[in-house]
Amino acid sequence: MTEKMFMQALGMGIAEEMRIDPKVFLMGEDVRASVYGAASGLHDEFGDERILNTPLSENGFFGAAVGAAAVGMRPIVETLTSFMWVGMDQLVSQAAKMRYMFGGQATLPVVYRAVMYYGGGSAAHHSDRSYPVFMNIGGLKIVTPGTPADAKGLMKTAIRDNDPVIMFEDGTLLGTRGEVPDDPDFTVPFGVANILREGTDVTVVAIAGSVPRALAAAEEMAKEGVSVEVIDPRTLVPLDKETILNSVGKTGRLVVADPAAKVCSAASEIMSIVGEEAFWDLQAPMQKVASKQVHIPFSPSLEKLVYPTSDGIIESIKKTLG
Amino acid sequence: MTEKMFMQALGMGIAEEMRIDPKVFLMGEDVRASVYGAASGLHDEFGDERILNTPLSENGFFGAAVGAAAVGMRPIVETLTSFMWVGMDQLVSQAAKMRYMFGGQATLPVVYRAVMYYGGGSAAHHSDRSYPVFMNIGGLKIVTPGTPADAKGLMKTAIRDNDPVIMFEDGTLLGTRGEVPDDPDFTVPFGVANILREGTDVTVVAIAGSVPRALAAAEEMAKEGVSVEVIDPRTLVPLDKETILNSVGKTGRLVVADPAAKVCSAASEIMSIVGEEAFWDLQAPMQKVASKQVHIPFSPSLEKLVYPTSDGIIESIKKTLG
Amino acid sequence: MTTNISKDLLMLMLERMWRIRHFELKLTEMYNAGEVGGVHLYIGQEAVAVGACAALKDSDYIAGNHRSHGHPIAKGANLKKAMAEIFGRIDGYCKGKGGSMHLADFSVGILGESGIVASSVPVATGAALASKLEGKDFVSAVFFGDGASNQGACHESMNLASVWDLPVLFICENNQYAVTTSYKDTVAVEHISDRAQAYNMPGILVDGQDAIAMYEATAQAVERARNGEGPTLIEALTYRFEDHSLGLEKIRKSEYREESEIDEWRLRDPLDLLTKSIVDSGTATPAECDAVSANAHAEVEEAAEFARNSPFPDESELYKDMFASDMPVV
Amino acid sequence: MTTNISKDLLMLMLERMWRIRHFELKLTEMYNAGEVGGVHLYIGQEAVAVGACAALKDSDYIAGNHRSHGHPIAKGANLKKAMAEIFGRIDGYCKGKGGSMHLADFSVGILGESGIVASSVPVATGAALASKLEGKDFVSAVFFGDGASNQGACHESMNLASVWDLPVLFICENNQYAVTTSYKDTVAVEHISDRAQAYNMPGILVDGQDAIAMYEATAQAVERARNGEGPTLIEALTYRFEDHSLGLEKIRKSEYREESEIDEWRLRDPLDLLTKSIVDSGTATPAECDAVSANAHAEVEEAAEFARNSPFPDESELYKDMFASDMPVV
Ligand SMILES: Cc1ncc(C[n+]2csc(CCOP(=O)(O)OP(=O)(O)O)c2C)c(N)n1
Ligand SMILES: Cc1ncc(C[n+]2csc(CCOP(=O)(O)OP(=O)(O)O)c2C)c(N)n1
Ligand SMILES: [Mg+2]
Ligand SMILES: [Mg+2]
Repeated sequence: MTEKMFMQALGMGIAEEMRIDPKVFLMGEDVRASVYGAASGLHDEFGDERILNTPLSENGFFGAAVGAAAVGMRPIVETLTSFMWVGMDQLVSQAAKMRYMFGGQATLPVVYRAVMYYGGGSAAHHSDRSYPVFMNIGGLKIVTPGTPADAKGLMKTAIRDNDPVIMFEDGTLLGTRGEVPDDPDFTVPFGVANILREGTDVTVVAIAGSVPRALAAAEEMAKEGVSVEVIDPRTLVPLDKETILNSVGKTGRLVVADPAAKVCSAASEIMSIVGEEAFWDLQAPMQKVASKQVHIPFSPSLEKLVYPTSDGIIESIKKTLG
Repeated sequence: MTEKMFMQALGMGIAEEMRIDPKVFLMGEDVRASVYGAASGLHDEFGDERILNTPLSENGFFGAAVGAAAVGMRPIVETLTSFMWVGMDQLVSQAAKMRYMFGGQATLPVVYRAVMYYGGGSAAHHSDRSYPVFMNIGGLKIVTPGTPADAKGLMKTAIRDNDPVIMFEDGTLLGTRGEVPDDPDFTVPFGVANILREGTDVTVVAIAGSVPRALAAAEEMAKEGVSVEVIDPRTLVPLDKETILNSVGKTGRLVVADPAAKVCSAASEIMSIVGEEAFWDLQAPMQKVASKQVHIPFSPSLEKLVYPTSDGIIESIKKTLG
Repeated sequence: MTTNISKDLLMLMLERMWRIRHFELKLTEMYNAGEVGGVHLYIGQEAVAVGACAALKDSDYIAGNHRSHGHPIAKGANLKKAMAEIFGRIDGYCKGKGGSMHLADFSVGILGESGIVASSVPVATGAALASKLEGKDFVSAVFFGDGASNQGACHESMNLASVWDLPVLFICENNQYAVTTSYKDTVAVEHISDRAQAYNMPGILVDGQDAIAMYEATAQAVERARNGEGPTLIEALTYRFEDHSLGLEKIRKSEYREESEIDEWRLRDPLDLLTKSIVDSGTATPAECDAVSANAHAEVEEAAEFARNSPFPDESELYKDMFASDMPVV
Repeated sequence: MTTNISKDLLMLMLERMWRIRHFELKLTEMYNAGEVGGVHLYIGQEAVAVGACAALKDSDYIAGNHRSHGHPIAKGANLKKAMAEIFGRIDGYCKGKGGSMHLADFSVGILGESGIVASSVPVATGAALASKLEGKDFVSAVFFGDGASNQGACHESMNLASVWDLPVLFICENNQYAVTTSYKDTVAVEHISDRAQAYNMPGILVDGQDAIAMYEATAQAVERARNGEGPTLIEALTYRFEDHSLGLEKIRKSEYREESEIDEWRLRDPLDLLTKSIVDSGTATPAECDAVSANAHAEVEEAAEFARNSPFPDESELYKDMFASDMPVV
């Protein structure tokens, strides 16, 4: 265990897997210089052959990654969430659908690293948090690490996984610190939620950047004698429904904190599941704490109103307590 | 009032508006020949100048429509839902975001007609039902007509509206028939749900192609003495929450029938709203009747398992009745 | 055209072209009988795929588009599995999940047909990238239409392939129309192959009705690719003899092309041309050539019978193949 | 370069170039003082936007990209509103909702800058389409980088504009790099302007440091466009003197370009070149030119003061402008 930044943990995960498996390579815009940070040092270690600077052609190189994966390589593609719209067709029509429509002939071990910058004045064109879109589309595994250890462990699992994966790397977490196992055998499985804090009164499901905010809210509520269980699903596809339903079975109350825009969000989905499958356990209205349904405004005075905050989560917890 | 097919009603709506407003024009692939049907006769009436065959360049011409709208034209763009992935960046980064990020300077009266073929063996690349994706993105009005009259009335409203609109034209409805007002002043407002059938025991919210299925289910249930209220939201953005919440206030039971893939669907969203805002009215678990979370298989033996059916709706209604 | 192609290869080309032709004719018959749904026929374009694939090995890859039976058959697909797939049956290439537009056989390098126009162009480029990264000697080839050439995916892939010297062949089948729209109304240059200049790669204009010419142009491009000299754009001038698709008959009525134009192109039927070459050069007798056709016809009949008798996939197949791992999808 | 451009126009160009330069220098100062966030500076490229916009009328449209202050100022944007926008204030062009990368002023034909690379290329093409459909005589011009030229959006737009003869100017600012990546590693041809051949439109290579050359090339293209002769691709060879953006200083350390290269380009500072032309031709005195700079500097200082004093948008603004109609968003 060493204390590491979330961003470093991502890089460690990539480097370890690249050392083990020569089929893994990284491609993206300016990845050699690691403009986005998490690829730092990789070019020095792995050289031009395995760290590829691409032209500004997202649809082209997203699709090239699919093709390379289809014939046996294990590409990692770096991009920002907001640039995925440009390469959307290859993500949906090829990466997501190819295996199914070819009856299982295609195995596509490709990881798309989608950095989500938001909260720092990046404005509408650079602040997307689009995992709910890909949840609806299907066929892609959707990973949203909430801690540095998970950043590393889920990255390693993503690279070893034989399906296309999108790693949504939350920009508000990149600088967070935490203990990260050094063991190169350490991985975090997909589909197993992380109960970050046990509690008995209210269940808070927190996604990506909401994780530290939910933990802070829980801490705060503890002072008032309210016991909050905080669950990070870690992967949204596959989703560990079980853990969430069990928790609601225990607490009877659900708050979902999700930095995505609220309409058709991951929060919506989780609430729809609980409202159908754990309805009789619920003792109070479920609460959605998601981003306001607006494009991201540049001005800090407006932007700060958009995302879920600890205060917002606290308010919602209190609402569920009536 | 005349009996018309849904597809004809769409075309009537377009033609009437083109007659009124010379700024309206239609562009898309092979629209002059009206390959998809609803543009039939328009080329004869309006000629090359107003009916434009485009190259196969969705990103290019989706964006060109934005630019033309930004300087005062009122383009209608015809495409299939499944081809929108190719032009996704222009839909999201420009059509959806431009007005907000420019502080209201851009007015974009553009209508994207997204035909949703599904259910007839079109397979994974031609069967998308992606309105939940655009609901999450925001900034676009989302219209899902469920009857021929609405097809005409909503199309006319869409063309007159000053915001970018996506008309999702359900392929399973294109051949349905119904009374359609001939009055060129007839329009159907956005954001006002259609209570297609009043009832007191269960609320069924039915979207697009689910509308006739929900009505059939209601008819069937009536025979068993169950009174089902069927609501077609008509537009998903804006969504008429009020009507849905009021109905659940009356019935205490909710079933949502949605041909979209179930995860992060419109059904998920509606259930999340009801589970938060009308929780105390609910007397039973909410039921989602949406498409299975798979890409659309070609084989009829598999495809028929995917979508919501009357039987599926009936089953869910029964579940809510305990 | 005189040629020094071996008899075996010529006869193989003839065989595959007849397989395609009979396959498509059989589908037409079965479509009219209500046995299968709408498909995009390759009739008239057989020389393109067959000539090109004759220059490829099994270990090379191809990817295709919505006009989707010619490419896989040209690359050696099994007719039974192809037909069963079009019938939506469990013994089809994709267990019935793909259908006509998504035939694929990874075991002989068929990376799959694709319904979204131009969407397999980046994929084929990626297969070539793998070849280069691993120092393998396989190449990949992608077939796309004149209409498809206007997609951004083509620009991005051709540029990428050129700057990275990838062993990929971009084979544009210019059959003159995208549904009802002439390429003259949508392509700004005279020849699509002229666009190769914009990517600093050779652009070759080939008579797409002539299988031997296609073979030779492709063989040249393959050689360049295997030598690490990068991609080539080949434009094959060809024509679809039938409607855009079975199922879009009404479009014929829009008269986007003259009967006389169709008739003229039919005079250059690729099967006639290849047969004539073979016979004129003394490579084989007319009787031998007829036997090839008859044999292909029999294979197609067998394939249809096989497809008819194959069961539909059952419910247990629905969620399978969404993911490689067995995980609950929802 | 000798020229017969009027003194007024030359002085206007000098003024706008100085406005941009001082604007960017001021931002650098304020960024270092922590007053504003990261932005992409246009320093070194001023002649491109200013030379081009000098050939346009107010009724013509432009669209731009992430390197986003030069284009609007060149087209006549109000410095106060621009600066206030970068400060995120209510008096900014977009009420603070857009920020540095989304300056726009529809009233003088600035259709907006764009953070998604190449995404305003189709939009500008659409404005030109409107001009043609309505028989108007306005043209549109879009600025994009060497990196952007590799996007499919460029291919699709240029092809569309050419087949429809749209009055649009594609102005590629080749400043040699996309962030850290040389265009030589991502563009397959020698000159991006060579790609014009693939769209059957003129491709013009211009010295982007020379405002007069830019003006003249653009004026020619505008004339063609207004005459219904269609689009032009102009490649302006230029250089960004500073880092990719304020805020990405660490990237400088990656040494993707040699100090000597930067120094060499700095010798061809577009402001020096234009000033020299003006003075050498006797159009104005050095003192007059200095006054233009001083005046621009004062305007920029005023703009900064204005921006600082403008309030932040308040909560009531959050949902406004999502839609033209006043409807509840959720
Ligand atoms: C992205 C996309 N846009 C539109 C379509 C609908 N479509 C299917 S085939 C076709 C024409 C394709 O023309 P071309 O590429 O020349 O191929 P051809 O049919 O002539 O073989 C069109 C428009 C599609 N499948 N995908
Ligand atoms: C679609 C997209 N991909 C990537 C980026 C990130 N990005 C911003 S600017 C830039 C480089 C652009 O290079 P160029 O077009 O040459 O413009 P320049 O910065 O040199 O002015 C990149 C990669 C982006 N904004 N949009
Ligand atoms: Mg064609
Ligand atoms: Mg550049």
